[in-house]
Amino acid sequence: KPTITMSGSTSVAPLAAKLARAYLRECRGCVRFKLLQGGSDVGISDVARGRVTIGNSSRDPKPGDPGGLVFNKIARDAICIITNPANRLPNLSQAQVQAIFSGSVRDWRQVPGSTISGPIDLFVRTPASGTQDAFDKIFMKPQKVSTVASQKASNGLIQQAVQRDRNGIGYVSLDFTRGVHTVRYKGVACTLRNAVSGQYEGVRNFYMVTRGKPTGAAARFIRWVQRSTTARRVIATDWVPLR
Amino acid sequence: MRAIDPDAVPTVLVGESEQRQALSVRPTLASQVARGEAQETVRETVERMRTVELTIAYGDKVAVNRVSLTVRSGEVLALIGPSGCGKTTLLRSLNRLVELTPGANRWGTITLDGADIYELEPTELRRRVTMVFQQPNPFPFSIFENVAYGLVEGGRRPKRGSELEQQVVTALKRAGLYEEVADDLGHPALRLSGGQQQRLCIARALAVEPEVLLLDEPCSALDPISTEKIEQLMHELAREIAVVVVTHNLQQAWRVADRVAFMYLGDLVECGPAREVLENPQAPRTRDYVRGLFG
Amino acid sequence: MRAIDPDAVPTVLVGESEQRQALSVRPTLASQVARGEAQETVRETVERMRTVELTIAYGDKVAVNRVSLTVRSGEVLALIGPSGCGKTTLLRSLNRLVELTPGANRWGTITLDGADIYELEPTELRRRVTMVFQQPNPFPFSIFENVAYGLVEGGRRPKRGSELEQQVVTALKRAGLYEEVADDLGHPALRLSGGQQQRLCIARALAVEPEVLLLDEPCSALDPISTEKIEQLMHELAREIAVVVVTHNLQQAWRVADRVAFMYLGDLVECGPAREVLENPQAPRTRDYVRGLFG
Amino acid sequence: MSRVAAPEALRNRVGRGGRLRAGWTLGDRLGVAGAWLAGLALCAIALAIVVYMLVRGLQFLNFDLLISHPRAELDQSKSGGFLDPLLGTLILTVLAILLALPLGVGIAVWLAEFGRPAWLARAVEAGVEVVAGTPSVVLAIFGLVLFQQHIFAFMSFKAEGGAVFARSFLTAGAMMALIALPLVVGATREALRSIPDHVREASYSLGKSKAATIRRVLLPGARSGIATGAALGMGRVAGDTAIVVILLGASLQLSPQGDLPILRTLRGTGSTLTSYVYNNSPAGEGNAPQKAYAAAFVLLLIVLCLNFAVDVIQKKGGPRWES
Amino acid sequence: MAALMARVRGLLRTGAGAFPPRAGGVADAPANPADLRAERTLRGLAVLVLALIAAMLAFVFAKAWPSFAHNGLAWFAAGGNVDRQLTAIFNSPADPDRWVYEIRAWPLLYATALVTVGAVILALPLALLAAVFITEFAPRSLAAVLRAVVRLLAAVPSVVYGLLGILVLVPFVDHYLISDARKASVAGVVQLDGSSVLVATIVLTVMIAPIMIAITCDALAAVPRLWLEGALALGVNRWRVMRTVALRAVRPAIVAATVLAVGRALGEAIMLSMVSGSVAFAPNPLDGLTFFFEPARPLAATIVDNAEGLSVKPFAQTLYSFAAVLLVSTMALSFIGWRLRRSLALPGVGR
Ligand SMILES: Nc1ncnc2c1ncn2[C@@H]1O[C@H](COP(=O)(O)OP(=O)(O)OP(=O)(O)O)[C@@H](O)[C@H]1O
Ligand SMILES: Nc1ncnc2c1ncn2[C@@H]1O[C@H](COP(=O)(O)OP(=O)(O)OP(=O)(O)O)[C@@H](O)[C@H]1O
Ligand SMILES: [Mg+2]
Ligand SMILES: [Mg+2]
Ligand SMILES: O=P([O-])([O-])[O-]
Repeated sequence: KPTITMSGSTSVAPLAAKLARAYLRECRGCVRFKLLQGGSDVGISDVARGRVTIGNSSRDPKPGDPGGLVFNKIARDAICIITNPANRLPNLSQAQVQAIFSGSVRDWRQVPGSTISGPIDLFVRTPASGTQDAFDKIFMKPQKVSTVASQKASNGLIQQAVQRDRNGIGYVSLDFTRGVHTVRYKGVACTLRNAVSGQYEGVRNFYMVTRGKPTGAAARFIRWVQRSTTARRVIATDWVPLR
Repeated sequence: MRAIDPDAVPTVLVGESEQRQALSVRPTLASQVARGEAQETVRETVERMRTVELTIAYGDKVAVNRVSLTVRSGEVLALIGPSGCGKTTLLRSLNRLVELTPGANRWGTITLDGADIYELEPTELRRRVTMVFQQPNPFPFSIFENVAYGLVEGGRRPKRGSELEQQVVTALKRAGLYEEVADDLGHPALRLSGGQQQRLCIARALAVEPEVLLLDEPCSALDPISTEKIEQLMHELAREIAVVVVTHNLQQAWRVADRVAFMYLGDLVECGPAREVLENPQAPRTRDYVRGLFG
Repeated sequence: MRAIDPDAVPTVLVGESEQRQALSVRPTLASQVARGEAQETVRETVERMRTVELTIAYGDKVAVNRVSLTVRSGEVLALIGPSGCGKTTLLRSLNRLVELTPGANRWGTITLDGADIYELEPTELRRRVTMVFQQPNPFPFSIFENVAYGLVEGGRRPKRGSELEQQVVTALKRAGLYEEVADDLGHPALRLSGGQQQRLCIARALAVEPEVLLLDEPCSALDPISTEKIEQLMHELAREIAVVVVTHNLQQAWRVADRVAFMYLGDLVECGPAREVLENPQAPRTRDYVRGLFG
Repeated sequence: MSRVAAPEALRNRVGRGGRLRAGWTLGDRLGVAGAWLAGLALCAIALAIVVYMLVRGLQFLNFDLLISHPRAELDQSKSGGFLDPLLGTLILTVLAILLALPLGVGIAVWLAEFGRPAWLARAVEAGVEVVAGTPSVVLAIFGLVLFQQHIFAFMSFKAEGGAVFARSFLTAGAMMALIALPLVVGATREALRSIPDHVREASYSLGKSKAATIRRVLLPGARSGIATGAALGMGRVAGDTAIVVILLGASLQLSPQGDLPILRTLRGTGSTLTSYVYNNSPAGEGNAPQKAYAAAFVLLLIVLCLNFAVDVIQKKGGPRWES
Repeated sequence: MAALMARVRGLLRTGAGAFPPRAGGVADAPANPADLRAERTLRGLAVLVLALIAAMLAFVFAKAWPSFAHNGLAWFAAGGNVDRQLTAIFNSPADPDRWVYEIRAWPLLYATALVTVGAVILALPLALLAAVFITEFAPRSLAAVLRAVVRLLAAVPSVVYGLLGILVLVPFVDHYLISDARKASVAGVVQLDGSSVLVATIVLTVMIAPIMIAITCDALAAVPRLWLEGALALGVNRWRVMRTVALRAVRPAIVAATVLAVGRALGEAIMLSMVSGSVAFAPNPLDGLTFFFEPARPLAATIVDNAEGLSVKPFAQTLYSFAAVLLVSTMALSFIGWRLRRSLALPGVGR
């Protein structure tokens, strides 16, 4: 029985696990799965060296990545901008996001719609994270995130920090929005439905990365993930299926 | 147990010095001569400590059983008896060191100059009633620091400078060690020989000017020459202060003691002038023990 | 009771064996009688070990200086001398324990039955020349296991059988300990009293049937009664094997030794029959030392 | 008998200073007060931690968590328990100590009993100290590269791509053994040193070789020290996170590798309670503090058990020996 | 005698003579074969471990070299923003010739030193007092409890401390100790959100103090009772005896404990990454009280936070340079500790 090993992004891991379970049910245990985590870059380097069959990545390919990799897009994920529940900020435009996160706007009083005043506390992710990469690309380009911002190593830490800090603002994967206020981006609420319908723009890609074109069991699995309706249904529970 | 009336012990020893002399193993030594004189003159002894019906038990085990005894300045009291009979325990109870042993309990009273020692601050008591142990136990400091230790750390106002130095030298001289170490008081004490270490420990104890000096088998780890020096020292000290010495060497008891107390399994079997107890013991148990070596 | 007058001894010496008898502190004991007989008959002694110009130095410090000595079976050889004179060092060189001390160097030869001991395998040598130490040091096992230790080879489980048990019992009996511990050989050895522990250590050494038994101040940590038992034991052992004992107790040397070697600052000053060395020493240094206690 | 008056010379020295205050300066008193304070503060801290963890642990822990497998799921608070991390902790701890014990005891014995040549002994001592001081995160990243070498393929596995995976219980256990090693070496060496020389010499004097003495007297005599070192080492291993996160593959479930019964688990990947706590704390992606608390509580219990084991070992302590 | 001494000395110097001096008593007779075997095996084990350690050092330094080589001494200096620099390194282009290495690691070094020294300064007196309390002043039942407590605290995994820190202490500090005014006073420079030097130092103190207490306690218990009783018998009170005899005798152990604790503090990654604030900021003592609430991220925490990026070569090399600095510091530390221990050791006291 062939074994498919996956490692990589912690954001992709839950989805990959669900997909694997569904796949096994459908093909009646035709393969064995082994799922490891570690982060997008771990997945990419593992697969590049041939240590795993599939590397999961929550970020797009970047120039520094090893050559010969194929990024197979499998799903998409919304990134939400969140504030403390005390600050029921209705909406942010891209310019506003950039002004806030680059540090040119430093007080909530300068942000229209803010229900509080005081200095703005920024919470962002560490450079190696896929979420940070996506945020930089989708929301910030060409600006840079302020150096003042606190770098957190995980979605959870940002969620917790914003939940605690009245003046905080940060961004997380859609699933980490419990207990915080989600801000509309360009007038669109950050919800699964809006993301699926394509109205919400702040979405990034999830990939299953292979070395060269996928072959054998891995190829069958990835094709199933990308094509089958079962996979679509699984993805649609919490993520944004590909069109 | 035979009741012993501690008061019945004669305070003054007169006469029979010749016989004593003959028994002594070192009759020609200067100290011996000095001592002979001291014995011929009426030596004044003063009661300093007294235990009344003292019982010490470790948990269930009674180590000292209803012992009543007096300790007098001006004389050497030797505690003898077979191993484990409670000599050390009795000695350690006199300056309340025994209470440091977990599980040790006490009944009966101990007084120092009429005052119950349990009403005194232990620190104060131990400064007046100091002890020298079987194993030489100098601190891992220099010779000077060892002797100065009790002076520097004991008092409210630590002594300093030349006064301290003076006292250290005096104590070393009294312990008969000064000559040997005068050159290098900064020498680590633990590098001294066993006999020197033991005399250092005595010097350390003398430096705080105790009123009662307790010695627990001070010579058992030493060679004869060191032993002799220490025995000599005891004689001299006994002129001023009360000296209690534990020994299981009967010859030593002979040589140094004015009074001897024989203990057996925690009981004080017999206590009296050295000559009487060692030569002519009343109690059968004493006789057996003394004969074991003597007869 | 006979008044003991050790001082008088050297001067009143006339008859030999009576004299010895009189000096002995335990003249009425059975062993003493046995010994008296042994001495009156010519006891056959056989040379077992010999040191020739043996020098041992710790780094720069010479501890044993050109010592030539013989060790004979059938007699007890006592090494005496003031503290630090090299007694222990000499003893430890006889079974090559001294080479375990870092920095110890040796010149000269030591032979066992004519063969250089440095040509022997150390374990083999030490099995034939065993040693008992000043501090009783039983292993933290049961009594049985302690004695059996030297008998049981390697890691193999011994046959719990009769042979081993027999040997253990014999060793314990020879050491005079069997009566006291027969009931419970599984008892932890460390719970025995000091004297019993020391006899256990001797039993342990005897179990391997050594040809030479070295004892380094075996009684210095013991009470008189235990001491007596061990002294008695030495007599008995000396009939069969060579016994070398270090002591700084001259009385003990008197009581147990057939031959006495006096050391001083590493030199072997005098060596001869016990009586001669102790009573009538030739060398001035010996005289001073012995007189220190005797005259 | 009435009290005899002390001679004048003695009288002068009697009873100087007040009674109860004698010999205690203000500084001394403050020192003692400070010591009490420190002791009580320690109690308070420990009590706070233990009670808080107990409350939280009991609040969130249920039996199901202990016996159900964890699943990679977005909302960890709803999915699965931590059976696998629990097993992972046990496996890793035992494995690490099985590697560290012979190595550590061997080194300690060599250092304490042979130690020749001296320069090598000093180097080894220094080396052990270096290991003791090396942060586990450094060991982890070192191990990752070390075990990627082809000769170590047996410890994890070789993927289809030809590269050695390097992450498995065996590789993590090997690095964890390095964490435990200094503790085992230290405790064993102390225990050996505390055995007086004359005990060794007594054994040599009975004609025993050094090897026999070590095996039959010294090691049994040092047994409680060795056990203490082992238990301490296991505590450190059970509590380490960095190596697990980097070297154990961080697969939530045990995922065995190959077919050989026990080896397949050891060559496979998994997780431990520490990495589980980390992942479910806000710092990890799970972010389910309830589970983090529950798992941390179980982890604490394990550590407590190891502590208790140390106690028992040391109390029974008296080295016994079966011949 | 004197002649012989001279001869001995001469022999020692030249190494000649009938029986050349031997160190440690290597017999000139056949040694026991079992012993030789045992010695060889055990020495093999020791050498194996030594080789492993050497490999580790060589490997880490080789990996770290490019980062040091590209930056020179400026590596240790301040300049620019470390997080920006790390991001730039992480996003290096694929071409090795254009890899970015620039880093000015001062804020990380400073944070490491700050948190470590702070924790040791808090923990040392606490540990000494507590150890004295346990060995001398505590009632016996309490002492037994305390010993257990200390060992428990020493064994609590750092991730549990981290968990408590991040879920309990950080929110507490954020809510109750940092006022909005204080936050506003540093707005635009740094954010105060509870994860701070203060929390990191306190949790670290609680983490390392038990280690120090345990070692000091053990050492105190090993001080010969004879010394203590000897001092007590001179009429010196118990506090003084502890201070002047016991603590003095165990100074080498205290140094050892401190070295061990500092080592743990330097290398602590997980806990610090959870509570220390995760900003490469250099807290400024001139800020007064605010200083304590400012975030700081030590080296080890930086490695863990960014471990994911190990697969990017220049980034990994930078992380290894952090590891190398940690290794050098812990090695220097144990060397200093060793020297100190040797100079403090009193004759006759173990170790
Ligand atoms: N710490 C202790 N705990 C329990 N029992 C003890 C303790 N110390 C002494 N004992 C017991 O108390 C009794 C008296 O002991 P002590 O040390 O006073 O005897 P000793 O006469 O000094 O003996 P030795 O001549 O051997 O020194 C002995 O039976 C001993 O076993
Ligand atoms: N390990 C050692 N290193 C250096 N010098 C030593 C060592 N052991 C003993 N010595 C020195 O060698 C000399 C002889 O010591 P040894 O122990 O043989 O004397 P001893 O006659 O047994 O004394 P004691 O009666 O005190 O036991 C002494 O001066 C001692 O200081
Ligand atoms: Mg005693
Ligand atoms: Mg000796
Ligand atoms: O965990 P990430 O998806 O942010 O890399």
